[in-house]
Amino acid sequence: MSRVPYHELKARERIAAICDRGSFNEILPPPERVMSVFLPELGIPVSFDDGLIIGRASLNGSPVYLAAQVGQFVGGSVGEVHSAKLVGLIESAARDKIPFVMLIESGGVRLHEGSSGEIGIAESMRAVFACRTLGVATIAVIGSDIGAYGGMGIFSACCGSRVMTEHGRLGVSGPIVIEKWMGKQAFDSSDRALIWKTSGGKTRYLLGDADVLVDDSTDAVRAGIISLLGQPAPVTLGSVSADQQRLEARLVQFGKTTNPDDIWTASGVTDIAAASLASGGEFANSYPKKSSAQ
Amino acid sequence: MADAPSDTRRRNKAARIARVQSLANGKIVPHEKTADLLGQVIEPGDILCLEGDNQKQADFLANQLASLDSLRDIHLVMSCITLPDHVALFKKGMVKQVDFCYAAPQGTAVAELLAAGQFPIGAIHTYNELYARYYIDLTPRVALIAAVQADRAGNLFLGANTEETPAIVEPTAFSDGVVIAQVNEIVDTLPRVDIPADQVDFVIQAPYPFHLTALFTRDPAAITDVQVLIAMMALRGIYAEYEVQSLNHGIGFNTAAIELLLPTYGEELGLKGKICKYWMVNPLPTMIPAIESGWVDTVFSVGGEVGMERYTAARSDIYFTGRDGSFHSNRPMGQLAGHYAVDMFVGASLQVDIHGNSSTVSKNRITGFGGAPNMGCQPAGRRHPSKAWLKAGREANPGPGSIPGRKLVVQIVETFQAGRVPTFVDSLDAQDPSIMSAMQGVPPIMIYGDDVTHLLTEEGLANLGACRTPEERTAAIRAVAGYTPVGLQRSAAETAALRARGIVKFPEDLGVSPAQANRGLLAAQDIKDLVRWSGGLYDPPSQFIDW
Amino acid sequence: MSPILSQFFGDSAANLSVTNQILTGYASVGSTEVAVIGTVDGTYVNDAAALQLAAHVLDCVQSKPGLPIVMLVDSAGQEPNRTAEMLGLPVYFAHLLSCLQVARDAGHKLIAVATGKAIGGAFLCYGMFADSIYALDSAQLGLMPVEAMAAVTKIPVATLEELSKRMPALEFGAKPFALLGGVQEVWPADGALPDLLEKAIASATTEDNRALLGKERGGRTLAYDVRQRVLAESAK
Amino acid sequence: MEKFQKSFPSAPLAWPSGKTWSLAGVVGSANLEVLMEPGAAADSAEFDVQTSFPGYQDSWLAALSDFSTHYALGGTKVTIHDQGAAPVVITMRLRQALDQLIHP
Repeated sequence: MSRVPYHELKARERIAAICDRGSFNEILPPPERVMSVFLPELGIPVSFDDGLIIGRASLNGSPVYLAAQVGQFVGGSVGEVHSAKLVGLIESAARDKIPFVMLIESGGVRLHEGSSGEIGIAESMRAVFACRTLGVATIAVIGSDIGAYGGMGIFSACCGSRVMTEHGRLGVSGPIVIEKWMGKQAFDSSDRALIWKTSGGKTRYLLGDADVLVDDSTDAVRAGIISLLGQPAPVTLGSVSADQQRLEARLVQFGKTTNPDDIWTASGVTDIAAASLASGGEFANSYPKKSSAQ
Repeated sequence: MADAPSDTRRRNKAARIARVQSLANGKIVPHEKTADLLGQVIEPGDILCLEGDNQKQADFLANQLASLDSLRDIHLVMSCITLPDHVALFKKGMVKQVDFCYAAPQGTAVAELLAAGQFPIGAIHTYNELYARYYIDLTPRVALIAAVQADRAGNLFLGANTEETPAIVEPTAFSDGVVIAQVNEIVDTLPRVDIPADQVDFVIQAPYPFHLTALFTRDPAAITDVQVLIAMMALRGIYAEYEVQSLNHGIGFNTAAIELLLPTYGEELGLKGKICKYWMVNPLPTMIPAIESGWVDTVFSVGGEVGMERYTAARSDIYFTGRDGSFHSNRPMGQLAGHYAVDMFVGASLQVDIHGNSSTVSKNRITGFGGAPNMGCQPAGRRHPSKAWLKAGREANPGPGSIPGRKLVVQIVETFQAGRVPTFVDSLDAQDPSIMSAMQGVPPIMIYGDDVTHLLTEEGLANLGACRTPEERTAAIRAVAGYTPVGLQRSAAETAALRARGIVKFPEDLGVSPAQANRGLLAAQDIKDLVRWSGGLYDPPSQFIDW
Repeated sequence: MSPILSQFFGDSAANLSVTNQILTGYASVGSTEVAVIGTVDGTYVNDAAALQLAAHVLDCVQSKPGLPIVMLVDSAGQEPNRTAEMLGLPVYFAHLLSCLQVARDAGHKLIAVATGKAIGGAFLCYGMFADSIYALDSAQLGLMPVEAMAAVTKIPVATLEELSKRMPALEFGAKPFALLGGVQEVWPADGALPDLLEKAIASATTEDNRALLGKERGGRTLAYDVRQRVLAESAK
Repeated sequence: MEKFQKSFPSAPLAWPSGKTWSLAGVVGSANLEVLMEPGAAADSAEFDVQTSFPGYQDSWLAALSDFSTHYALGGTKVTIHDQGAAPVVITMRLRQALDQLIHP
């Protein structure tokens, strides 16, 4: 009997499956009713947690501050309350020197709350970098249906490390936006195979944007997070100088192609069909992480 | 005696061929000359058959036909009005009468044509009804068809999607009609010959491959917990109860859920080898786990399915395949098999009324009938017995003069459609008067309440076949219609009485607990799991790939 | 050279270079030497732009320790592009932010001024990361104009416009953005910009006070309190 | 947005000690969230519903009434945020939230 994959679970189910059994202690739980004031004005139902569940938990006995977005609720989008809960949690992590882990499932800023969500994401980025400077691990988990896009795509990349599954996608502009901008000939947003090749976990892993690529299961995601808890990834002049070279080289090598297979081939993937079908864990075993792909 | 029938049709065909011989090299016509060819071969008053069902389309020929301006007075016969080019034929005023089966993809456009007086309907048919009339009073003078390959002599290879091509070609070719085929490519040697050159007059290599819809692919990821619940109830309450050996499934998510529960829940119930051995169904990707687990003996299909070519070829024990090793289908024979040779039809619909009639119409769209009524009805001509057929027959109408058996005709619906639209209604969607008159008094009913033996919803299972009166049937329908307005009118006492007689069963009566109903029970969670089950032989279309 | 640059940097604006609407260089604000990065003419930012800006930040950190970094923002957003997404656009933007964090950690003050368009990802990927953020009164700040928001959310323009009278988050522009705490101050475009900028540099601190400002100004009433509640709960 | 409140008689539910709430479901298309908290009257279940699909109050009340009859839910306040869930989903979520209280 097969088990329900990570990407299909709801945020609360993910939390329950990933944390040490019964260890999650929710901050501002549903009865507190900390909810959006914008949505009712627009005739949109509110949610008790405003689409972000936050709390303290333990993973393999180590304490973490954990946040999980609810993708079903307005696309996991980030509004005023949602971002304020997030900033508070990241600042708690900085204060207590406890790793911050976030299960991302968001298309970015909640349009219905306008600029307040945008500022909230900017505040979250400040808070995340403050953690990194302090040597506190910040880990983004990207494996949901919606993925991490818009401001939350950038936020995810600001975290010290990323766990991805083959189902996760990381980007700024989503497929429909790109199709609208570039035309259907240039990018067909109904071609899911192309979308996943472009922004999916495997391509991100080969390029070094995902630190760990794991199976689409809560056990594998949990193990992936645990493997990164001890890696705070502070930003230093040395680290960003190396990144500058790496990202310049990437742009030179692949900036003229539109075909993700070029990246796969250059990374040593010979049987693209088989690699496409492989699970995240199988893929990572076949193509172990070098220091960085490029 | 001058008016006595002789061979006028044959001489007329010779004249048509002579008119266009200069366009062709043997039977091969360059695609640039297609419009010219059609314009000269087709004559006013012709019965013209254009191939196009719910999957395969002679779309290049349709496009070229629609580009003609002077063509008039055509009697169009075709199974599905699917493409904008089909609609264009009417807009241009070419058609004096149309006889067809199904128009859902263009349902709104067709209703508009009708309102504008541009859609002269002869009748709306089921598939086999229309194919049968090709041999009686709707025999085509010209048929425009699609094939995968032709050789230089004009033999055709139809690939996995034989579909309705033979049903069109045979009556046309054997009545001195003209058969024109678009093909994806012309080759020296065909893998196998499906249509002999003898029955083909012209072959055109189209500039693009014919259109094929992946109609039967259902992504397991979109199956809901509620559909799993319904599938569990179906397996216990119908499949196991009647020990159904041979069956047909529709294309909905409910039946996909059943297919995916066979290797898991079905196995747990010990049903393997006892049910679901013989299928009349297209090569559904969601059947791969059941096939790989040894549940299925044979599958015969009315058409192919995009991406299932390698899998079906590699499982020739299960599927019908040609000498070349590749998949073979046949729509009329499949429909006939679905009518006479299977014990159960399982379908779904958008609306069910209080008499159990179901329909896929929605307001102001012309949808038509297609194939479901050929299979979702009682085959009164059936004589061979089976356990399931006899059991359903005993429940239905024991008495002198009655048919001893009954096919299980099962309708599975959720009580509400998306957007909280109730499935159950007092009467089927009132049609626009122009549509009603175009139907010539035939109600737009896909499956008649009289034919339905079982109605299954997430609320419960109603054995309509065992109801004794129309009133009882309505009460049984209300009992499983949940919180729809139709359901809210039920009487608790009536429901209790029906439940006591086993005519209405709720999940707990069937030993199914809604708390257990979970997607985790499915043998495959998504398309990728299906590919894995197939050992990499299934090649899903790219719109279904999310990895 | 764009007049806005001369307005801020006087003659020293000549030392700045603008390549593909991406601004980099060193200049003076009054008596204060600064590094400058930015965008002009409402251009779209992409991966190459992020690298170009990041390179200059790194140059400043390495060759001019402690020099304030001024970021001018005039960009309509990020360009939706298939290749850029494939290459990992969020990672390019985050890299620019990482470089700014390294600068901040090394004692460089970071001051942003929205001079023109400051929209979406283009504002997020550097300007909104500053210690202190300012905007000219003529600047167009916000998530997106009301018409665009209406198109995406399917909420009528009239409804959004009506609501934006009470909810500045839905309004587009420098003033409403300031009410949310998103900018410290709105400057008159024809004001004494060098003076204002020099004072802003002098007074900048690394504390992120935007939520508190938003509460005090009444434009973003919940964010600060919710954050404080989380901090209080987590401390228990 | 349509809002309504209604209480139905229901056998008392013994709230597990230490448990102050339970939640099931999410607010999303054709879905809803259900929050159960201790209520005022031990022999009735109080429902507070807000839904973005107006016009189905009869069907809602019938489903909530049936649930209150079939299950012991007395002494519970149930708050629901709905985005067009079908009744079967309503019942399913109520049962999931209740399960967390019965089998904590």
